[in-house]
Amino acid sequence: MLNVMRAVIARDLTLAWRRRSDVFTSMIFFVIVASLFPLGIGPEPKLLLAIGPGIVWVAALLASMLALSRLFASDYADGTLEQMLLAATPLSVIVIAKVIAHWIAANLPLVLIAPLLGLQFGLPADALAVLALALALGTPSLSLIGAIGAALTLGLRGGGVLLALLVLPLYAPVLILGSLAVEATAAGLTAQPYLLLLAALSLGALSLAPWAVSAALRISYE
Amino acid sequence: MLEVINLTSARGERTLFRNVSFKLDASGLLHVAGTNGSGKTSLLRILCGLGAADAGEVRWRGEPIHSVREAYWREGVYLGHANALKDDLSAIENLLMACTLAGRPASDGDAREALHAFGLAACSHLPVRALSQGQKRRSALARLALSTQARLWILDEPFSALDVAAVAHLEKLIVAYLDGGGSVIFTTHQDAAISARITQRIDLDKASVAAC
Amino acid sequence: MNWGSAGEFFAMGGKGLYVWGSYAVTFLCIAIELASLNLRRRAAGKKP
Amino acid sequence: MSSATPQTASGGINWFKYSSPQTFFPLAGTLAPWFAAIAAVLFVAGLYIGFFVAPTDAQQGESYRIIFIHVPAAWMSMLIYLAMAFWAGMGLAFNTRLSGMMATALAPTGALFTFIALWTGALWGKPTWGTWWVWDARLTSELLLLFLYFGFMALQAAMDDPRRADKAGAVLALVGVINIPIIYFSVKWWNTLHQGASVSLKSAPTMAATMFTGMIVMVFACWAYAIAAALWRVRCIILERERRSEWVADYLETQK
Repeated sequence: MLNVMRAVIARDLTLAWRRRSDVFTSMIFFVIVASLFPLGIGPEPKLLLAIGPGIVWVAALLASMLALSRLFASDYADGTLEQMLLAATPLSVIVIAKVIAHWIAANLPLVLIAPLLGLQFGLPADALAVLALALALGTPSLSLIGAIGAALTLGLRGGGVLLALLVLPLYAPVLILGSLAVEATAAGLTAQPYLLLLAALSLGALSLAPWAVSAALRISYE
Repeated sequence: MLEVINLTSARGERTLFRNVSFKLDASGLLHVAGTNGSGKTSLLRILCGLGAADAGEVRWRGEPIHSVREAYWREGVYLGHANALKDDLSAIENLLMACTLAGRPASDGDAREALHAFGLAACSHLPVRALSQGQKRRSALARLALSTQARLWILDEPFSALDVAAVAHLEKLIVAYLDGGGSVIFTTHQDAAISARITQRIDLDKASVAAC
Repeated sequence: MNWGSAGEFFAMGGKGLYVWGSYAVTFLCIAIELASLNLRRRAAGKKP
Repeated sequence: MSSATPQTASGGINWFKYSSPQTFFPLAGTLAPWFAAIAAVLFVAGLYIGFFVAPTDAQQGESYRIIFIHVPAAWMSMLIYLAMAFWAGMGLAFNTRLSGMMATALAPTGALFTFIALWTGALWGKPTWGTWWVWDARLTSELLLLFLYFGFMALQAAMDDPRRADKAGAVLALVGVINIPIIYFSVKWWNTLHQGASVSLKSAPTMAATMFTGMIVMVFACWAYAIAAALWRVRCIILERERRSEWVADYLETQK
């Protein structure tokens, strides 16, 4: 069981490495979206500081969602996903492995670059640290819930927009808690409760999402 | 081994086939015949547990396949029209991955040997997108050389896009596998030499099951 | 009986716009849904 | 299809008999008008109580009367989503086609009630707080619920094969129903922590007895209406999906 997970993670990471440009494009998208807001709102530092956490989180959410199409789409197109459905190990295990690999390839870069963006909004150092930590705790549930949406919309026309419509309402709690965590730190309060809740959401998603993703994948192939 | 009872499948308004029943035991070679669109691929997908039938049941060792799932898939190999190869991975990487997924991890040496047998020794390290259609099909089929412990092969048009040497090698593989007690279900439009070994034939156009 | 006259009833204590706006849209939505159901039922019945 | 009602060993009606679309179709046909009639009567009664019996509210004057449609609609939007998830779960578990059809039939009515709840909430907010849209915890989660409904309907509309649409919708509805409490509480924290709850729809004004009965009557009216609408729509879905079978052709003949 574990060597299959290791093999799937290694495979997906090699694929992501050989398509490095995809990883950079979603990172650059994240930076661009986050940088657009000040152009629309104005450079006034106090205002930017107030809305900074929310904007970085919304941008991270959108970048993470755009990367979801890379999760199953190419495997669906070339038939490898079919072989995963017919594998000797349970599909949920393979799904967890794929989501871990997807998280490393797509969301980890966002977590690493987010503090840099936080500087644009004048966030203090401790808020930047909490921003990275909150993103690290929150993005796993984004990937897991997003994987459900990606599996459900497999092979459908208009998949991208439909995926956003399915998944964004479910992202609301993570967005709220993540922004609250950073705002609390920026205001000098403790962010611990929000970080704990983010971790709880991710663990909850880790326990439920694989079942839903496997069911959705099997449905897409029936 | 594999038992199919009154399998019926419809595509939207049209019924593809109705009440298909047969039993396939060790060393059985079943040929599924029928014109294009007669539901051959749908039947194979239902047999391997990917598709769902409107009615009827597929049993493996007496148990319905949706209740034995992973155990059935460990003992089965399905090769569809798609080659199931990642373009960015090399032929050998794809082959090793396929074997790991099937629950029978292969060593580098065995994989290279399987590819060599299919005449792919030279290009086994190239990314698959650099290969021709025939070479891709052969690297997909190379997996069969490493799946001899499996009890059931389900092959959809295995002989398509293959040159004479590859067809001969594939037939040799199938014959050896049948002699080893494995059972095979396949579809083809070419009249391959393997047809001498066919034990059963299903013609989906006439939905008749005939022992040969 | 809360209302002296019909006029008072429709004025709704100066808040008529909001109260009648809400109820009007509610019954409009219900009417639209029933109409669409009727159309769909007729369409479902017509095709051979 | 056996015409006699199959009696189970315990003598009760075999409810699985009604799980096939063909036997459920006439049943829905007879029940729907009754529920519609009940809904109409209750609507009239509820509105009468709401406007002619319930007194004027001390603080809000007359605008509080919007509550007689806002609260029932909000409750119904939640209840229908739960019912949808229930039927979806049944469809996945027992692989019965009718359950999937029922879930699909409920979705538009649920979305309708959510929209009504949002619209009436906005119109209630304007005279009370001077703004059309109030970022109140309940209204915001109602808005997210509306997106969940649209997601469900859009997913099902994007699929040609009805069987796949039912099952995919079922997975989405079940995932959604698990997320509703999470969304509600996180929005509640978000609301209280940001503005310190300065702006939120206080629970209904101190409820005089007649106000409460008026609202409850309206809740049952909406409930009966939702059932009638769902039953009518499920009949349409059955006709559309069972086009191939001969019992539909026979039925349509009798309708000419």
